[in-house]
Amino acid sequence: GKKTDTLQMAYDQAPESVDPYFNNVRIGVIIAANVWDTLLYRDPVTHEYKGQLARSWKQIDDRTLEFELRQGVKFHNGEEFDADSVVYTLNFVADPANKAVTQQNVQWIEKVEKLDRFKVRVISKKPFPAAKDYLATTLAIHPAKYYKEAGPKGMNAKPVGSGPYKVVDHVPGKSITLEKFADYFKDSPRTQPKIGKVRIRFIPDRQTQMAEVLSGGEDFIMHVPKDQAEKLQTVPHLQVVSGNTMRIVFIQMNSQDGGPAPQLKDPRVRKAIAHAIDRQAIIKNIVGGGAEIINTICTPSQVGCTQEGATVYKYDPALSKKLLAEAGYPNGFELDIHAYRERNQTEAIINYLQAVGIKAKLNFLQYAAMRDQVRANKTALVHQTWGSNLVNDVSASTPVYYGFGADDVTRNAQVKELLDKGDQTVDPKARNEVYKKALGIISENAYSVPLWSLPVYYVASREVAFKPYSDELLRFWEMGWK
Amino acid sequence: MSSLIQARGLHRTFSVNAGVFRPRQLLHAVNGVDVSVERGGVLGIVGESGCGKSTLARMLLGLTPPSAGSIFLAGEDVAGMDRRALARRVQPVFQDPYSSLNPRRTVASIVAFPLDVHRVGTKAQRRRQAIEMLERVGLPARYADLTPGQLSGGQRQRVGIARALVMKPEIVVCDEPTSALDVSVQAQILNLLLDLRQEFNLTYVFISHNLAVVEHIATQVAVMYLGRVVELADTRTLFRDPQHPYTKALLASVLTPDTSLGIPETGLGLSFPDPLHPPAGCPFHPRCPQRFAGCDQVRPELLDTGAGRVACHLYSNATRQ
Amino acid sequence: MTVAAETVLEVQGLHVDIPTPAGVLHPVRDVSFQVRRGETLCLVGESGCGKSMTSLALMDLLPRAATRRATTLRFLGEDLAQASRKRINALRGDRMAMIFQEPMTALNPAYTIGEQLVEHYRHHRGAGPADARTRAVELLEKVGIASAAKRLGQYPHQLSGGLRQRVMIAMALMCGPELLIADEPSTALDVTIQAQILRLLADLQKELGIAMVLITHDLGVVARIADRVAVMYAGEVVEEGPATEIFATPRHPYTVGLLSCIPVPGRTPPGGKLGTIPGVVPSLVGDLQGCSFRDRCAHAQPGCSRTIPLRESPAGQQWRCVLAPEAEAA
Amino acid sequence: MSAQLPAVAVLPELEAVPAPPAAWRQLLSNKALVVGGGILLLMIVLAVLAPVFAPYDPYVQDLANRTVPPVWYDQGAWLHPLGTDQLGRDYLSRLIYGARISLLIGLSVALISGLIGTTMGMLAGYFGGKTDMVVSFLVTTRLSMPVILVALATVALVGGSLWVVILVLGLLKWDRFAVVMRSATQQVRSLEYVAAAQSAGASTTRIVLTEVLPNVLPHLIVIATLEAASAILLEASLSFLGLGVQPPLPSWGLMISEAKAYMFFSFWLIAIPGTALALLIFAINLAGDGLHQVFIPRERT
Amino acid sequence: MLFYIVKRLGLALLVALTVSFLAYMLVFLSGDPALALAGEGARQADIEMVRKTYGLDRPIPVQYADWLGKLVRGNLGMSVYFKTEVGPLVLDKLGTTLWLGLAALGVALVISVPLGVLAAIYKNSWIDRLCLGVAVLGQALPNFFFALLLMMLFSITWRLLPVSGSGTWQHFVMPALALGYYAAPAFMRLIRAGMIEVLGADYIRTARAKGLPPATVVFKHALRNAIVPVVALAAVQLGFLLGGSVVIETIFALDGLGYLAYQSITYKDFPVMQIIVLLLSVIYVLLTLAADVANAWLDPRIRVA
Ligand SMILES: Nc1ncnc2c1ncn2[C@@H]1O[C@H](COP(=O)(O)OP(=O)(O)OP(=O)(O)O)[C@@H](O)[C@H]1O
Ligand SMILES: Nc1ncnc2c1ncn2[C@@H]1O[C@H](COP(=O)(O)OP(=O)(O)OP(=O)(O)O)[C@@H](O)[C@H]1O
Ligand SMILES: [Mg+2]
Ligand SMILES: [Mg+2]
Repeated sequence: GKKTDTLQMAYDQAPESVDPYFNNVRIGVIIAANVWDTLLYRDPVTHEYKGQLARSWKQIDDRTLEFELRQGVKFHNGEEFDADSVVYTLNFVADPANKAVTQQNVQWIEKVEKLDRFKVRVISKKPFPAAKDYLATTLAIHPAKYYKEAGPKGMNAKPVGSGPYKVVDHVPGKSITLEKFADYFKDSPRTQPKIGKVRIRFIPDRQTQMAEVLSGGEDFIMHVPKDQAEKLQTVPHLQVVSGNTMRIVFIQMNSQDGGPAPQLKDPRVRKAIAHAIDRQAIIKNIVGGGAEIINTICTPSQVGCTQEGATVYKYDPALSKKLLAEAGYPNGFELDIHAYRERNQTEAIINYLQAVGIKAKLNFLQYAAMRDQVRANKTALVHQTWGSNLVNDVSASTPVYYGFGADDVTRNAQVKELLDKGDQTVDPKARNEVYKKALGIISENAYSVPLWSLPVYYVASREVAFKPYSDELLRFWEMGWK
Repeated sequence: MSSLIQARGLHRTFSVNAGVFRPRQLLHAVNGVDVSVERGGVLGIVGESGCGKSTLARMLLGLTPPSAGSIFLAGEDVAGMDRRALARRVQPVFQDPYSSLNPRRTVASIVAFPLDVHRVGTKAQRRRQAIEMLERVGLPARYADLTPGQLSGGQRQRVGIARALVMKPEIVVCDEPTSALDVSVQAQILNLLLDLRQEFNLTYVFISHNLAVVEHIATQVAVMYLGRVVELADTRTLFRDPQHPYTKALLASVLTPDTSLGIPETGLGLSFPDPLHPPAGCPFHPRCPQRFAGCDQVRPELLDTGAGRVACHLYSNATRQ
Repeated sequence: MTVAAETVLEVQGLHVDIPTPAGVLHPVRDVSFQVRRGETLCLVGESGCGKSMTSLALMDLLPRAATRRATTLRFLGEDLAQASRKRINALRGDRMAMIFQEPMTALNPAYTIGEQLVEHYRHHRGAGPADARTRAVELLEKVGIASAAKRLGQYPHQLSGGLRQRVMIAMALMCGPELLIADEPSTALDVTIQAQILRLLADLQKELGIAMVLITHDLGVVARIADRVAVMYAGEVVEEGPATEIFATPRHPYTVGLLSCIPVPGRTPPGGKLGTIPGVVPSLVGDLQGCSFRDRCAHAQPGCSRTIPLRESPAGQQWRCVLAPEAEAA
Repeated sequence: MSAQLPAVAVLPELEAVPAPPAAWRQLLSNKALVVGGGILLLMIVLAVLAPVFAPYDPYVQDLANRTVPPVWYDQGAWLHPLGTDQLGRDYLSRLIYGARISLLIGLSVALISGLIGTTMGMLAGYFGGKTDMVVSFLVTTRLSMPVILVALATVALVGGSLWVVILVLGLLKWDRFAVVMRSATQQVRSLEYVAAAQSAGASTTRIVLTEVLPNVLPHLIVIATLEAASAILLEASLSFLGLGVQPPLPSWGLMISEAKAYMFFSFWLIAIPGTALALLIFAINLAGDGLHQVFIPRERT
Repeated sequence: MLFYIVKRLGLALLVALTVSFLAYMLVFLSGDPALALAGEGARQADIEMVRKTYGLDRPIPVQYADWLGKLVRGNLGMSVYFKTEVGPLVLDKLGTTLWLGLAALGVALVISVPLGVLAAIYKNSWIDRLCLGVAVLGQALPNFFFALLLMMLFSITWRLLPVSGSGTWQHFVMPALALGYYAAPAFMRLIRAGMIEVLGADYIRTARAKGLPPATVVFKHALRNAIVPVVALAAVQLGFLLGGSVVIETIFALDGLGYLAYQSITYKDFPVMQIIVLLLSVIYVLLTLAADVANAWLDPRIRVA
């Protein structure tokens, strides 16, 4: 609370490790963003890059970026920031032997070279247009000397970064306490932190979290379901803020050979499914404010993602029924639908499918179990969501489901080729063109049903001044007391 | 007449839990028993609680296999006999008229059960046979469809007897058949047993701790003490002239309804027989009013004294100086 | 009856009622008797005839559901029927004591013999531990237990049945009661031990001159120990009188039948027919008119269903039967 | 005056002992059983005839009419007597259909675990010795494993569905059956009518099935009711933690789980299935208590 | 005595071994544990890496033997999720859960002993029925539902107690109540049944016949004997409470073993899950052993002379 100058926040999941390279969860990303700095900074509104630990940068060739580093930056333990920090950190995590959990964030790095004390080069394995985005979001820089000594384990036990907040207490699985870093470097594109302390507790149960904010035990929670958020809005001492996110929601339809529902191989059936769902109504009643309808399988804000040229399947149950009849299923058919989160939405979708005669049986599983099934070609419909790991580039979303990876259940060679090409094209214009073509083919064939982007509701005490961003990142340094 | 049923050197041990924290112990429930009955005879077995009477009975019935020794039925070793063949010839009557009848069956089906097992006749025939037997033991046909819970103790015991007799066995082993009953009912059951013995030419092994009853019904009596037979004689002899000090004490303890007599002094001490820790030598010596040196050393053999057999150093010349 | 002070216990018209789902059960109906100092009264009868209920009613130990009423219930001249719970509790264990049938279960397995022997003595007499202990040792020796002091520290399960019953007797005698009620004190024991216990009881009763009510179903025991006998049938005392009279000239057909049932060596021929009482005991539920034995009685007659006169012989024998002694004799 | 009655030559007609009240009378005279059994019966009827009683299809959503409160609230209406849930489904209909799921779970789990436990318990109780040792060991092992944890883990790994839950609980909850059946069988086995059957030459199978089983059945029934109740509760707990049966099945546990998000504002959403569940368990336990009192009297008459 | 305890410990070991095997096999229920371990968004390469790292490419018996061997040497493995050693992690949480379990046991006994004694004394009266009602209600009320009700009343409406966490004793009040009330009926029934039996026992009649005050009869003679089986039940129940605290700990975010178990289940943290299951079984077996010893101490019939 304001009185103690401590923002008390509850979150439902504990990070497995505080070291940003060794956890896979949102709260880990949030902590990382507040405790560590990255070389670059991406403005959350304009998406424009600024130097953070780097003062400037230049593209040397297709695969090489060169950074001039800022001087006089100190880590929380007093260690000074220089090229060694960058070189050691990135080379360490990029080495598969060190088993960084977030491999997709680092596996593109071939190596990082030190040119002089404040100059480094980052070399990727292949031309990698999204490199800057990664360097601005997820690739935190550790103090070289400390990291060498303590390793990821020590970093988890006693985290040390250079960001606006430092970790003063960490009880794994229970809570993490951050404190304003008084020596945070003044030239940072980020503002200086205002709130003295941030205490994050891990409470798995949503009701408990809600009870906590209701009883004043906590000041801040997020990911509150729409209905509850709307109710909480009526509580005098609370404020409810909603924001869009990068997470997109869509239905995967297995049209591979040997899938459990061969009906889905017929494009008319897939289109019928797409026409059967009233996205507008579901958004209005269940998903909630801030959600946007999408028509392609990527986050609209992502570089390369476009809705242009995509076939739009409007809600039209009559047409849907007609298509089904044409395909030879005038009385519909039965199939399974798999899901792992946002169960309400799945149930609503099931209800709409039922209305056109498709009986979908829900299999609500843990993510891993569901993915097993997907990869074993045992799923028909899958209610998927994808957050792109915050990477604001289409290479982090569409190819996951259309690039012939394990999660690709459609396997269109043409699409794959286009996506591959896009991933390696450096020229932005040509790149966008290639992606647009790929996305167009996907939507034309109705390989999946794009649904919406997921909004997130934050509930906070009225004393807290804060603003949501679509990357779901909490910028404690920007927050203050009202 | 040769004996119809004969036990030779019967032993039975149990491994018992002496307590949660103690190792198991070996209990010698029956410790080398030789008894026999002739056809038509009644062998009474008496003795204190825990002396092994029921264990002996169960062995005779083939319910508990002997640890050692063997049982002969008309000269044939029972060990080699089929269980069902034995069942046709030897049947039990139990003590507890409550637990000896399956409460979930009707009276008729309880009595017909042995017939069912041996698949005698049709179902209807078996029922008829059962009802005939019930009538014979004094239970009119209208009892046939009642359950044991609706009967009195004496009636239940009649059902038990009917069940034992329905297969027309040769031997009936009665383990305290009247000790749970009131005197008035006991008299009825004893009368019935005696009648039936005549009618079906039965041989009884009759266990009881009531000496008056044994004297009334038995032709021969075996007195047991701590798993052993200490005296064996025909009834008249034993009651007229008991030899063993324990038999004497037992007889002295019988309280006849005679107001002119007081309570007898048995002369037995305070120690009590503990089958887990039987004394050395003669098992009875710690309580024996006539014990002498040597009684706690050597165990007396069961020896013939002319009128009967007795296991006591008072009568064995070998140990008597 | 001579001086009233001699009468320790006087019972007139004792009833016990137990409400059950099937109706009110009357295990004790209109029972009357008295016991004098130094006298042993035996209550005898078949299982379930209400002997135990009678004794429990005397001690006010009836089950919760049961209620007791009596015209007179006088102990040492004091009216127990009117006495408060507290007063009765003060008498129990002190002036009147009781011994139960099962020595195996009548002692609390969780406490030592010593503890159980002294607790009521200390409670009633306010005696100190040392005093109580001395008294306990004295009594254990009196009931024939050797090395008594050592026994005090033992638990009931470490004793044999006979010893436990001796401990029970010692316990009952701790406060030197005027009245001792013994409910089948020897039935659960082996024949040889039964004789020992009965002898001990009889000896102590004579020695201490207490009044004793002994309950048993064994006519042999009754004959040997009783001064007076009350024969119970279906909750009623059907015949009462001096033991010698009852055994010599039983008057009530039930008593007669009972006596004929037991094989008596020398009197009943071995293998011969025993006398029997046909039929079963009537239900104790509901009211009963007339003689409860009439449907098992060989002498039953229409008058049996009316009120039965109480008859008395010159020798002090009382019984309830329509048959007049002379008619019976004819 | 003769000292002896004339010896009765022929046994006269014996007095018929008044027959004890018929079994159903006895059952009806037990208040706990009547109340518990009555509620239970009502629920069973509702469940079996759910299509008749439920005013709506429990699966049909009406996104425009979500979380409508029950009639006794100001905003409620008879259209939906118990209101609607977060997807606009009629709550009364879901509740009625939900009874099916709960009862099905209770019954099936009791059946599966009863079969396993009874077999093990009776074998151990009848044969004793080594069999008993093995069964006792299995029971100890089973008891030492925390049911809910193992069930949670299993369901989390295999994926939840009605049948998975039933199977997992059925395979986990046999311990009490085994324990009780073992001691009941031991007890019956020592009774003399078993010895009588043996003396008649009956085979062990026959004795176990016709002499022992009918007499341990009352225990079995009592345990089965209690275990059914506890299985229903366990399923509710699993569903509560999101690892139970699959939506949109209207299991009461799932309904509570879904409603808990609304508890601070629409309390009735959680209170209704919560109360229904508590009532069901209460009724089963009460009936179980009653059966216990009727079937397993402390003393024999 | 020593012989007996050694025998029991042997049994405990055998049980633990069996449970360890079952707990180990639990992992394979999911099919391929490597897939589960790799987490959301893992690629094939990551999965292969996980498979290698955790030795999941070896035959199952070898894996088990290896795991067991390490276990015996005190190496309980690494948490997949928390990246710390399982031993300290689990032991750290055990204390909280033990306290919760004991507190709940306390609550259960405080509720059940008086109720059980009262119900037994006034058997079949309205008091008995009332006590039974309270008990059956406790059994019928799903404990998570009860917990939420408590939370609503004590934290939201009255703001008396903190909603969640484990810092102070106040944090334990509601969880202990919710857990304890659920456990109380079993005790109450046992105490009631035990007291009814004991009150009907001959030695109670003896005590009453001795003219002892009613309180002495009930508490000294009756309760003392009726309480013996309660000790055994208490041990068993404590074992169950520890295992059953998953739901309650999760609701109240009480940082104990149950909560850790729930987390490890949802995070597919197999090493932690296995150790928790194993630990709880061992505790259970030890508790029952302790109960036996306590029983022997309370019941002179089985006490060693
Ligand atoms: N199945 C068994 N297991 C262990 N011990 C047994 C078993 N059966 C009998 N015993 C023991 O063997 C001894 C003899 O028992 P048995 O039942 O034969 O005595 P009994 O003479 O019939 O006694 P009672 O007069 O009490 O019926 C007793 O000490 C008894 O405890
Ligand atoms: N608590 C009770 N509730 C109902 N009926 C009871 C109760 N106790 C005893 N009875 C009944 O009261 C009657 C008399 O019982 P009581 O115990 O006095 O008989 P008894 O003569 O002592 O028999 P026994 O020789 O078997 O001890 C019996 O019919 C019995 O069933
Ligand atoms: Mg016997
Ligand atoms: Mg009695």
